Amino acid sequence: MTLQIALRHRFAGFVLDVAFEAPAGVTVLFGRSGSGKTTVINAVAGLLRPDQGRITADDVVLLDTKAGTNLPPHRRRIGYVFQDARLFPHLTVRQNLLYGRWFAPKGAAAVELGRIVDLLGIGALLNRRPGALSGGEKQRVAIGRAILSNPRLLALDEPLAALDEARKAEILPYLERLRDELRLPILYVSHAISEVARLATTVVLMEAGRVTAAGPTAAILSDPVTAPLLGLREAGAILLATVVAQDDDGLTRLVCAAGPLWLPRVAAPVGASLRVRILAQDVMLATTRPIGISALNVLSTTVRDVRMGDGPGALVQLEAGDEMLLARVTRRSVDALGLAAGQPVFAVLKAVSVAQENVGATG
Amino acid sequence: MTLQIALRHRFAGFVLDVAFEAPAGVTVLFGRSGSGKTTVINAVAGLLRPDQGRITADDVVLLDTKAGTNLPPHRRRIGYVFQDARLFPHLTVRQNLLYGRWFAPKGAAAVELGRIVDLLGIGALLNRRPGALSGGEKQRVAIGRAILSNPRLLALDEPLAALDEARKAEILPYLERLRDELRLPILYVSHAISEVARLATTVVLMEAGRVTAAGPTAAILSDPVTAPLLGLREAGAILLATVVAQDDDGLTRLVCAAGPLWLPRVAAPVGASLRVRILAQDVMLATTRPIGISALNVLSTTVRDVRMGDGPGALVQLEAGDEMLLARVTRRSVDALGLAAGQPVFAVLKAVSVAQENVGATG
Amino acid sequence: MADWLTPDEWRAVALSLRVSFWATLVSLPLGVMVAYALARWDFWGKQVLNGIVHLPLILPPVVTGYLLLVTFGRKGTVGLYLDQWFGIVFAFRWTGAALAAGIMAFPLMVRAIRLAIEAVDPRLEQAAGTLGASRPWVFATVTLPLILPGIIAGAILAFAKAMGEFGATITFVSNIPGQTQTMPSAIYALLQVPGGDAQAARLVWIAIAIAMSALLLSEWVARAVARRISGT
Amino acid sequence: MADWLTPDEWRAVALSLRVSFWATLVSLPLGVMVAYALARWDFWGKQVLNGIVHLPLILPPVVTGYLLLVTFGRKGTVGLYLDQWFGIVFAFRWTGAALAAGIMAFPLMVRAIRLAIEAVDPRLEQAAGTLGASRPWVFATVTLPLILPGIIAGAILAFAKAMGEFGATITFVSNIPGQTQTMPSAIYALLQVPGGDAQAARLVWIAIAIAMSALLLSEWVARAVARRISGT
Amino acid sequence: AASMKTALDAVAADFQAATGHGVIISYGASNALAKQIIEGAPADIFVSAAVNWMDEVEKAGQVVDGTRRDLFGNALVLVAHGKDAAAVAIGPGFDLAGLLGDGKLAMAMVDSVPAGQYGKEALESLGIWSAVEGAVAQSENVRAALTLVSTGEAPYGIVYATDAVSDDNVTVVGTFPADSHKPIVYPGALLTGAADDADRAFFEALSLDAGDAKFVEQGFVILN
Ligand SMILES: Nc1ncnc2c1ncn2[C@@H]1O[C@H](COP(=O)(O)OP(=O)(O)OP(=O)(O)O)[C@@H](O)[C@H]1O
Ligand SMILES: Nc1ncnc2c1ncn2[C@@H]1O[C@H](COP(=O)(O)OP(=O)(O)OP(=O)(O)O)[C@@H](O)[C@H]1O
Ligand SMILES: [Mg+2]
Ligand SMILES: [Mg+2]
Repeated sequence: MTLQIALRHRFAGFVLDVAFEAPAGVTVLFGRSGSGKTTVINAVAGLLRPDQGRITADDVVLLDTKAGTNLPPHRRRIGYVFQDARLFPHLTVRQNLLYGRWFAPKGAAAVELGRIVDLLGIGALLNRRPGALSGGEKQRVAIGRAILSNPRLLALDEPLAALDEARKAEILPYLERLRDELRLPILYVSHAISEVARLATTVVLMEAGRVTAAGPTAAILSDPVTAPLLGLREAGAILLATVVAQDDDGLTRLVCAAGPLWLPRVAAPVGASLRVRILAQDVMLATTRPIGISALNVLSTTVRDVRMGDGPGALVQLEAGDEMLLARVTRRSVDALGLAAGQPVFAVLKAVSVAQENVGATG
Repeated sequence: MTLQIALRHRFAGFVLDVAFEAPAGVTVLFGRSGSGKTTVINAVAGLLRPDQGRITADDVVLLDTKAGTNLPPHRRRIGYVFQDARLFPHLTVRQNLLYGRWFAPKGAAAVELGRIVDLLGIGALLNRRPGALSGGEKQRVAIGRAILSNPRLLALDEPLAALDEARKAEILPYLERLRDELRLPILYVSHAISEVARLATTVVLMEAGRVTAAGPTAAILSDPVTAPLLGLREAGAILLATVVAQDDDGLTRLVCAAGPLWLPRVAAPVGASLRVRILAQDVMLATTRPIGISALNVLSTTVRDVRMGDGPGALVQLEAGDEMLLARVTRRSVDALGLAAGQPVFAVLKAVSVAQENVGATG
Repeated sequence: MADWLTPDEWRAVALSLRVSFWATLVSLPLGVMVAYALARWDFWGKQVLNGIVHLPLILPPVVTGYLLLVTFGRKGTVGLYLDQWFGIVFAFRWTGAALAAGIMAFPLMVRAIRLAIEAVDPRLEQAAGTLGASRPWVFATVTLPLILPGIIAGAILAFAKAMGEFGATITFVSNIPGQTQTMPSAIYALLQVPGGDAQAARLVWIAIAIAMSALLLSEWVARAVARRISGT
Repeated sequence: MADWLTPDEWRAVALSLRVSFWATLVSLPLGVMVAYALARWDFWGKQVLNGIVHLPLILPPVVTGYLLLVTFGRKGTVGLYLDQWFGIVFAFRWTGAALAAGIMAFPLMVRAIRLAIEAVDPRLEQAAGTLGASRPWVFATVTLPLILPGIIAGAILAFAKAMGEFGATITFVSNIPGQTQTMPSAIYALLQVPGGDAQAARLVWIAIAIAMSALLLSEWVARAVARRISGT
Repeated sequence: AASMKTALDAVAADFQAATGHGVIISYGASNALAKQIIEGAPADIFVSAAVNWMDEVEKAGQVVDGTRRDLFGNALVLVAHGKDAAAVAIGPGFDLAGLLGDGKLAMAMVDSVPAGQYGKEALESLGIWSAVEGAVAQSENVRAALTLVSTGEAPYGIVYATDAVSDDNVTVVGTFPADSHKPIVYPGALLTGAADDADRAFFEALSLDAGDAKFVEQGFVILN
């Protein structure tokens, strides 16, 4: 399903004017606080009627201000996890979770309550009321409620912001599965670039009510122009890799265009194809193949571009076959190693640098 | 000011039983969702009367259930940033910000409104009402409101969770200054270890209503036992370093017990003493001093301890003078390099690996 | 009890209970609807409706009674047709007393419910909408449970008012023992009689006892509901 | 206007306005206090207070008037001392009419304000507390502004009720043209005379017009307040 | 007329005991009852405290021809608060105003309620109305006026003799001369809605000796 969104709306002192396409998969809206992300989602969900706009999901017109079409929220079937959880205070957690069930079309591929409850770790809360939940617990129930409503599209507004890393690490793969197995399109607002890199099929960068860049995740993340918009520390490229073997010492061996790659155990069968995000700052460059070091991965690449930053840093774009890699080094090192386009260099990467959250199924 | 906290409280299905000390500086409460962090802060702020407990701030008794003392919230003067912003809907942003002023003791060291407004980027919102703010904007106003109430202690419950990295990067140094200049003790709940490492003087790890570890940040973060509790990727040690020079190419030269250290420009004068957090996973080990590589920092250290993990990884504790460093490598590398206690190794660290947020003033 | 109450008094008590109960019960759904419309919709004539609802409060009860008499009386503009077409007669029946009580209590009921509706966070209703609930369902599953305390308050106000209603009732349906003589009418009649005070006082105490019981019950229910909502 | 209203009627209109205005204004602070106590505190005798507040609703107005007479009358238990010590006399004065109207309207006012108080999110009050506001300040700066719509609703209900109050007033302070003859009394008097209907109708229309204006004004104010709170 | 309750109830009880026919009596203000009858109230007999409201009912064609008659009469008295107030001589120009001092004179509404109308008429004919007009507290009905005197709120009041009978806190200090006001009569009539003999029988019973005795007991004057 592809979502086409074109909106124009003005609040006192704020103008939203966006147009973008959200193809199947996860589309992440990324932007600073107050840039208009929630406003966009509200319009998609039908909670805000924009001054002008047209929103279609494949050939269903959700909104067309010109034609006067405006599907009411309950007929849009968009599972919305609000930035503030908005649980129903008079219902128990279980009733909150099952609320959407009443209204879901019969026979739709149903997600099991038990499964979601386990995933979100809210089994002990089922008979409580929202008033007595912690901040993170509320947010988890809200996620469950949206998923269980059997929506045609999920809209998640910073769903994991209030959660600890461990819980995030459990929920993210599940969202991935929703994306892949149920082929549920997801609109996702997040400030955490690791979530973006891991989940996103498409990234939409917003700034002050406008879209400053939009496109496939790999392209946006490895583009030295857009990368700084995401925060320099989070710049990085996505490599496609295939699982070759699961070694005994807990490492997984993969192969990518630039050579072999060892990562801490990846829970994927041999032959599986994965997206591995490699942060620019985790990549060290060497002119000669280093020896006697702890880093396991040494990839042969060629410098394609060197972009000096304003500060002490530089972004080096590397080519390996038809894949791209980004490395962030100091300008001093660029000078010392004499890095220039066309020069072959070794990219050194520690196996442990690649976090679980940066390895995702291709989707 | 030292806060002494001892609490015992039971909700249906949840028992809180904690006792810890929060010395001057920032005390971070860290723990999974539902572990009781907010409950502790509520008790400190006087919003929850625990079944049993005693809370003192230096010699002021805020609560003593045995003695029947229970200072009402408004006499505790604790600037509380709630997990849900709780702005006053009938007041403008400006009135919200100034609300605490009315009640602050006269002549107390006042923080300027203009300063806070600029810092939080809410200048354009001053005449709006909270109903028309975005999630992050609300949270920023809530932070401003608490700081401007001239409290004797700040209690921040995940204040930055809804904010983008850029905004966080602006607010964190400010909180640091509050800690250091106004010598304002801060209780801080966070799921983001980078915030913990940067701000915390003391870390209190909570799990299911209990304190599992508590102590000075450096000790907790570099302890191979407690580090995994924080998330392995976030394990790391804190080095004390002194600024030696600000180089022309945007790098700052520091010196620490293990030798010279180059970092991207640190905004601190020559001679300043800093806390630099070095993540275990950013440290690469080499048996011989590597050459022709982009990493600028090569520190001479000695292996002190190698702790094999359950998975493919190992944590190597390194000694340099009387400072500690942690390195996270694969078990395979431990074997390949034959790492063992007492062996000298070079710790290789990219200058850019050390994020701004991991460099803080000593406090 | 039958000892110290004359059969007429006894009947007045029973009748008052019946009248108040039905007046409250029947007007409740209408009250909720009107309150919802006033709280949430903008429509032409909204303020007119609002005014009409408040009318019984503003007018001296006697006037309301007369208006009822000329409207719903046996020869009244509406009463005539209700009788001819549906065989419904209010005039000089206990149903008429209930009608009068219901109308007199209506503004109180509507205002209480309306205040409760206005206090419901519309964001919760929005959330219900995104989960697939249409307007009526949102109302039934979210708004209604959340305004329950207000509905209870409205109902108890209406019940109490119906128990005490006198002016409009006696004017509309007169004061016929066993048929339209409610407790207030009976008390009134007793007060007109030399030496009837003691008997009137007895009825007053009974009225107070009944209303207090209803009040306590409502407080208790409202508390239980509120506790459920606050989640403890 | 003076043309088509007799001086007595004219005085009745003015008196009704005065009585209703003061009845509402004076009972408002007390109403807020009682509503707050009922909504937020738990104290011994709470349900008794609650019952007493509702009493004027339950009792036939004549009874309330009679009780007022024996309490606040010149020789009444309280009235005697008010007169002796403070020189305050209610009997046969417009102040007595205001007292009667205020007491009759009190349950309506309290209920509206109480509902509004119960709808205030206590977490906002907590937040105010942490910012240094003591209980009374929290009330003045947070609770009070947030319940303003409820207070307005309570005031308009009370005003409307006061405009329509008849039974208790006439029983308590009788019907002295220019002093205690309010519009309802005047209307009642007119209705007693064959053929007085037309004149009564005129007064009824004036009463309606006044009450509607007050109602519209209150709606408008409440709307402005609500808009401020919702932040748009 | 509500003031007849005691006597009427007694007569009705006797009637039921004698004939087995129950009687349902609705007490209320004469004007309200009249309007209800005109609007179709299912009433068989109307007893009014005021001549004019009976006229209205008759005008509306609700009265069975020839059945209207004046049933009872009543007298107007001046009552004072207290058990043993001094009697006063009521005559033309007597000093009621001086008697009142700064107290009020409790009456039923002087322009609308029958007792008030008679009272005003009496005071006018005695030439003292203008002197006391400002001191008159008008009540909804005679009973309320009596209550004002009974509680001491007003030192004096003008009520029917029938009302003053049983109140221990008031003393009848004088009776208004019968010629100072129109005769106080309570007309009664059978209504067109009434059909059966029982109705007629009860209407007759009202004026039978037994019935009369009950009314006399209450201070009424029998007119038929
Ligand atoms: N009802 C409103 N009236 C006026 N301005 C509004 C209204 N709602 C939102 N805004 C403004 O529109 C802008 C965009 O708001 P939005 O909630 O979409 O931001 P966001 O990108 O979701 O931010 P955050 O990450 O902080 O949640 C903000 O500047 C906000 O102040
Ligand atoms: N009023 C209450 N009644 C019952 N249980 C409660 C109540 N308030 C909190 N709890 C429970 O107490 C536990 C601790 O709650 P608390 O809010 O302190 O967690 P937290 O550490 O702040 O979590 P989070 O990071 O999700 O905000 C949770 O399991 C919660 O469900
Ligand atoms: Mg938002
Ligand atoms: Mg919490």
